[in-house]
Parts: sequence; structure tokens; C-alpha cells
Amino acid sequence: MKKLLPLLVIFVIISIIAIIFVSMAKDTQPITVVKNNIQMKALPIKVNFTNDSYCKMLITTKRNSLQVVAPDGKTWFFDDPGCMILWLEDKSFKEDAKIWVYTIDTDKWIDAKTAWYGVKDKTAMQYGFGAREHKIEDTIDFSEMQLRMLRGENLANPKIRKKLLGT
Amino acid sequence: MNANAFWHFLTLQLFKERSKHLSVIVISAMILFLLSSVLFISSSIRFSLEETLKVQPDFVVSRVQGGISVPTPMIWEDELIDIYGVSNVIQRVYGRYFFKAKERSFLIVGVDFLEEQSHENLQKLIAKTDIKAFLNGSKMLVGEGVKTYLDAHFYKDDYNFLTPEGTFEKVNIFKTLPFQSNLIANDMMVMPIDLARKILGYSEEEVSDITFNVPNPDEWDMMTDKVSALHYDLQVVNKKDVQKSYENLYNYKGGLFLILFLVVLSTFTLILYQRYSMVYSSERRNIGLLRALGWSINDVLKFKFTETLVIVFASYILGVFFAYVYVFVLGAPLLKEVFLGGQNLQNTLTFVPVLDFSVLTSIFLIYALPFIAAVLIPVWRVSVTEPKEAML
Amino acid sequence: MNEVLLSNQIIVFLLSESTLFILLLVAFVVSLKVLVKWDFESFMPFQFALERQAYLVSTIILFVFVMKFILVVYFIFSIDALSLLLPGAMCGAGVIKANVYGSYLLVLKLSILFLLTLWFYIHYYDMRTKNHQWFKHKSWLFSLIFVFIVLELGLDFSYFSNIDTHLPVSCCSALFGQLEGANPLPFGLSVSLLLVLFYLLYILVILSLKSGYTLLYILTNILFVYIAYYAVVYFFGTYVYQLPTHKCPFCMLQAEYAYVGYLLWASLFMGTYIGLSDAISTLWLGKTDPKSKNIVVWLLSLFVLLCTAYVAVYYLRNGVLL
Amino acid sequence: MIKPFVAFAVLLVILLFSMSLHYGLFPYSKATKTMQEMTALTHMTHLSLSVGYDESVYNSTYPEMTALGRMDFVYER
Repeated sequence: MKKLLPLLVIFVIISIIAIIFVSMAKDTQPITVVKNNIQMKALPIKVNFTNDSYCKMLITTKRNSLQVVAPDGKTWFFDDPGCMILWLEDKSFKEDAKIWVYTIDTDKWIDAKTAWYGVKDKTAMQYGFGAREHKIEDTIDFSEMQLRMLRGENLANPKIRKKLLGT
Repeated sequence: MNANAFWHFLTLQLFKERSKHLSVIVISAMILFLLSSVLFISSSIRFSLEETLKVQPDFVVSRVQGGISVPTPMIWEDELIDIYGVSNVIQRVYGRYFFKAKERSFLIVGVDFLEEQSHENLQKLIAKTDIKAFLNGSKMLVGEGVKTYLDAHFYKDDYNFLTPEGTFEKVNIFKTLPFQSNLIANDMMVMPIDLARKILGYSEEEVSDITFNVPNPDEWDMMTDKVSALHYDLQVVNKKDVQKSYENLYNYKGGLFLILFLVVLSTFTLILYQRYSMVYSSERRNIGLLRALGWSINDVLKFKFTETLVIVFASYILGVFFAYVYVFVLGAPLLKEVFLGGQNLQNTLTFVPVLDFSVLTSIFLIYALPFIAAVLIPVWRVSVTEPKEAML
Repeated sequence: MNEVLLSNQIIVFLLSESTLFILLLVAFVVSLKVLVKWDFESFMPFQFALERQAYLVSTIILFVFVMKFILVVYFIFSIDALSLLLPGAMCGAGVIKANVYGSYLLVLKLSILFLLTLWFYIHYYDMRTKNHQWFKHKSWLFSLIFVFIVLELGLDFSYFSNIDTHLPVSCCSALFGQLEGANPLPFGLSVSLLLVLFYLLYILVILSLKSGYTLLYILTNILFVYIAYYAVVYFFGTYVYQLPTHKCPFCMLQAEYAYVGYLLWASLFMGTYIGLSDAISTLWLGKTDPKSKNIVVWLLSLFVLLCTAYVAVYYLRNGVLL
Repeated sequence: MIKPFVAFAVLLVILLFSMSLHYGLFPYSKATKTMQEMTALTHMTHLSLSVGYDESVYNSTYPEMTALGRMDFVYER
């Protein structure tokens, strides 16, 4: 027994290390943030493998998703313009960040600050602001959308929803 | 040292010096009594309310204008029934009726006795009630407080309500509600819903508010959202909000008391510090003798510390016991008015005893910890007495 | 005024923490003086005075030691009670995460308890030497504890005064199910591997304890606590709640589950505290206490057995696993 | 231990015992059930505060000022 004990200990240690290494090797975590995007370009987004940084949900569709690029090249992803506004509000790089949004009318990445937003669209978090490249009736610009989001005047408020949608 | 001998000596010493400890025990017990009574009352009321909240409807919907509830249209009831997942939609009619001359008021609650469920509930509440007799003619059930008050004002069997139209409505008192429900029903008058409407001045199409249940708690947030989108002037409140406001109410009462109590407590601590410094300095000679007899500093510390602990526990038990009797046996005369008020109807209720970990530990911490903290330094000071003090 | 600060338990808790702090402050000042001037070989009256003052310090710390244990239980209990006030909170987990200070505070409290246990061990050995051999060790340790406690008191106040009762917090299911699609376990483990690791580590803890590999034991036990936390939250907890989706370290502290959480976490942490304190004093002072080792084995085995029993009972009763 | 102290300790134990006896024998189910039935009948949990209701919600003299004896920040009002 006395002789067996060290062997046993070594055996257990080896199996523990083996388990940890095997698990670490096949570790696949969804993307939440990408670094070194110095050019501040819109990155290709991996649908169903990227988490929204505000609501923590998986981004299931490219349409209406966003990317926020900080001046140091860090990039965060969002599934709804509303989430992005709420997340960005207390960040220090709020003014300097480059924001990309994938439009629902032309299907491409454009600068979110130039996009036009519908007020009663179906979006991932039900805030209702769908991003468009071209202005159509009843759309608002970025700063108006930002203001409405921060004031809580969006479809998530039941009274506003009744006013806009009638239900 | 032998444990038996230690205790023998300790208790002997305690009783020999009892006059020194007695005053401390009495004052401590008094402070503890006050503190425990307040905490007992508030935790008892909280417990009772939580129990009753369990059977309360999950949601209340009412029309709100300018922050004040106004009569709610009955059509809203049908709209609610149509929502999937909503069950047990019930209209409520209630309001206060002022006995103007003497500035007292009652709460009138209308119950729809035509419903099967209400019959059962009534039957359960008041055994051997002849429901037919109750529904025949205008009759009401009154809380104990109401009954006592009406008796004293010459309304032995009935009461004449003055409706907003200016007509008199004579309602017979059928029975008194059981006294166990005094906490919630002391000022209540329960009557058929149509009668209540007439007395409170509601029209046929109006109710005070509408309640409903949502059996699945996971749907509550979604349901609040959905229901409040029905009308712009609709306010929906759920049971958790009610629970929270009760919690806040009693935290507020108890908390303010505790903050004021801190003043008493710090004075008490200072007095203890002073007193024990004095008492112990007169004991230096005794301790010096013990040290000369071979006690180590640790032994003396242990001795003095145990002595303090005995006093702490004795006064803790005494204080809590008297508070228990005062609150749960005698019904906390005077002090309960801090919690329930005393301007309206006299409420004679028995509090449901609640002794839980939280209350007892709170009492112990707020009392014993400052006590021991105050005594620690005097205890140490006397324990390190040099043996040579015995010669002086 | 913040509603949280009016809660009776919070008032009592903050008051107790402050009282203890004042006592410790006295002890700290005295202890510093003693530490600087300490010279056991000296026969000056001054040295005797210092030795007497050392008694004050140790008495205060012993008192604080006992009270801190009671207060941590009380803290967790109060946090649980606060969950009624915060929208969205179902148990202590939501309340702890109500602001940034909460989790740090809890970890700090647990570390302070460990340091206090270690101090107790050194004190125990020190009192049994004739020349107060380890007096400086324990005084330095106390200085460290004091720094931690200053930090703790600051965190206590900033935590409780910064809870916003109107801001909805996440309930435990949202906190511990975090990040959809992501694996919350460390090292990318799966639940079955986590369990294998859990039991292996347990065996290694016992083996290293029995065979006297002190350094190995310390490392293993720390890793064991880390893995055990995840194992309880993500596997054993679901059997306590009998619900596969309920993952929370706090809900099991509630009455619905017979307060089993207190027993569970207490056995794990007490076992670890005692074990690590003994191990460290073995390495540091060369003193060991065979009794503590047995206690550690008992406590940790109780923890593992209790966890396993929940799974076993569930399996025996229902014939399936969750 | 000396006899008077034992007597004192026994007294304390008796106090504790009588307290727990009262606590244990209290008819909880009767008390809570009555209240629950009352709530089931009226569909409301209304704490019977004995407040002068004239002044509870609005200060009758100065309507802009909240009343002093305000106790019912409960949803029903």
C-alpha cells in the first residue's frame, strides 16, 4: 500500500491534466469581440456563432445586425440597433466609434449614422428600428433613433406599441 | 483548570457581585424588550400578509387618471377574458364610506354572491351560514372593529348608508367576520356587489378594478406588457409589486426605528464601557490574588469573558421572552399603533408568532455585538493585572 | 433614501461590521506598536507591557473571528431576503450582481474567513511556545487581514448604497445560463468531463492529504474548490432543484430546499479553510495538526457525499437522470 | 455551579420552554386559513390600517403637500 500510493497519486494527476488539456484543445466559444480591426472596416459576421454584447443573445440573422468598432480596433457585435444604442451609451469612445449596420432593404454594410430607421419593423429584440439605406416614409435618422431608444419610446413600451401598431 | 471548579468559582463570583451585574441585566433586558417587540410585530405582520398574498389574484387592472384610480369600465373585463393564458377574471367593487360626523371610515367590499366560488368561500369562512338567508334582502358581514364601533353608536342590527344620490339604504348586519382575520378585515363591510355599487355611487357599467390570474409565473412579464397595451389609461399591477410595497412599508417602519435606536444603543455602549471600567478597576486586587495563585492571563481572560457571556445570554433570554409575551400573548398594546395606526377603528388582533433565524440573529447581533465590544477592553485591562497588585 | 438601507437586516449588518471594524482598528494600532518594538529577549518593563497588549490584540481577533463567521451567514441570508425588493431577482444571485461590487465583496468575505482561520492556527501554535516564536508571523498576517477588512468595509457600504431598487436585475437562470451558445465551464469542459474531474480531484485531495504531499495538496484543494463550484452550479444543483434548467448557487440556500445550501457550501469551505490553514502552517512553521487532516477528510467527504446523494436519490426515485 | 445560579439557569430554561411551547401550540393553520379565506372571498389583501383616511392620501388643508400620517403607499389607493 505504501508503495502504491505515490503511483496512484501520479496516475490521478496525469488523468486530471489529460482531461484539462483535451478539453482546452477542443474549446470552441462563440465570438463576442474581435481585436485589431484597425482599419475600422465591417467584418464578415459568423451567423449563429456570434453573441450580442448587450443582450448576450446569439445573432441569428445578418440583417439588421451591427458592429461597433472602437478606435483601438476592438469590434463588438449586436443583433438589434436598440441593443447597440443602450450598450454604447456609457462607453468612452461613444463619439469616435465607427458603427456598421447591415441594411434590410439593400442587404449590405453601411455606416449606421447615415442609415434611416423604420419605427415599427420586426427586429430581434422588438425595439422596432429596422435600418435602411434609402429614406422612405416614416423613417427617422440615426440621432432621432438614438434619442427615442434612450427615452424608451420604442415598441418595447406597450403604450407606444399600441400607438404605432394598434395592438 | 477543572471545568467544574471553574464554573463553581465563576457562578459564586457572579452571585457575590450580583448587585453590580443586576443593573446591567435589567437595562439590557429593557432595551432588548423594546427592540424585539418592534421586530416581532413587523415580522409577524409581514408573515401574515405573505400568507394571504398567496391566494390573492395575480394581477389588478384599473383605470388611472392623473395618478388616481377612477371607476373602470366593465367592458375591459371581456377584453381580458379574450387574452390567451388569462384565467379567473373577476371584477371588484370597493371603496371607503365615511361616517362623517365622527370622522371614521369603513371599507366597503362588494362580492358577487351569485358566483358558485363565492358561496364556497363564504361557507368556509363562516361555518353554518345560511347563505339563502344572507342573500335574502340587503345584509352585510362586518369586521370586528366595525361591529364594535357601530354598537357603540347605536347601530345594533343595521346601518343606514347615505348614497351619493341622497337616498338612504338600510343594510342589516348579518354576522361578524372571524377575529383571526382582524389584521385585514377589521374595518371591512362585505356586502353583495350591487348593493356596494349603489352605496359607493358606481354605475351599472363600472367597477373599481378588475383582477385576473396567470397560472404560469414565467408569463407574468409578457402578460403585464400585453395587458397594459390594451388602453392608454390602463394601469396593471401584479402581486410582486404588492409584495414589494408591503416589504418596503415594514422595512421603512422598522428601519427608521432601528436608526433612531442606534442612538440609544451607542449611549448604552458608552455607559457599559464606563461602568465596566469602573467595576473592574475595583476588582484589581482580586484579580491580582488570582494571578498570584497561579492563574495565567489567558485563564483570567477566559474567566471574565465567560462572565460577560453569561450576562449577555441571560439578558437576551429575558428581553426576548418579555417581548414575546408582550407582542404575541398580550397583542402589543400601544406599540402596535406605530405599525397599524390608531386614529380610525380600534383593532384588537392577535399577532401570529414568528420566530425565525433572521429576527433572532438580528436581535442578537445588534445587542450582543456592541455589548461585548464595549466590555472587551475593560476585561482585558483587568485581566493583565500584575500579581503584585494583590500586595497593595 | 435608498430602500435597501432601510432594510432591517442591512442596518444590523452594517452596524455590526462597523463595530467590529472599530475594534479591529484599536487592535491594529496596538499590534503595529507591538510589532515595531517587539523584542522578546529584552527584560525591560516596556517589553512586558507590550506582551500584555498582545493579549488585547489576540482577544479582539478571536472575537472578530467568531463574529465574522456568523456575519457571513447573516450576510447571505440578508442578500436572499433582499431579492424581494429588486425587480427580477429570484434569489441572492441577482442581488449580488445588482452592481459591480457584489461579487468582489463575496469573494473578499470568503478570503477573509480563510485568512482568519489561518491566523487562528498560527495563534494556536504560538500560544503553545514559551517564547512566542511566531508572534511576528501572526502580526504580519493580521496586518494583511486588516487591510482586507478595510477594503471589505468600504465595499460593504458602497455595495449596499448603490443597489438601485428600480433597475431590473437578472435572475439566476439568466446569469448562469449566460451567453447563449457559449460554454460557461472553465477549460472548455463538458458536464460529464467536469464530473470526472470533480471526483478525480476529490480522490487526489484525499490521497495527497494522507500521503503528506503538502504542496500538491494545496494546489489540488484550490483547484477542487474551483471545479466543485462549477460542478454544484451546473450539475448537482439541478438535482437539488429537480429541474434541469435551474442553475444557481444561491437558490439552494432558501427554505424550499431545506436550507441545504448552507450545509453544502459550509462543508466545502470549512473543509478547505481548515485543510489549507493546516497545510500552510506545515510549510511555514513546520507544525502540523493530525486532527485537522481528519476533519478535512470528513468535511470534504460530507460535501461530495451530499452532492452524490442528491443525484442518487433522484435516480432511485424516478429511474432516470435529468 | 452553585445552587442559586442553577436555579437562575433553570428559570431561564423554563422561560425559553414556555415560549417555545406557546410558539409550537399556536394554531397557525387556523389563523392563516381564516385570513386566506377572507382574501379568497374579497379577492384583495387589504391591510386594516387604522388611519384617518381623510388625511391619508391628500393633506386636506394643503392638497399639494403629502400627508403626515401617510401609511398606505400600497397599490390600492
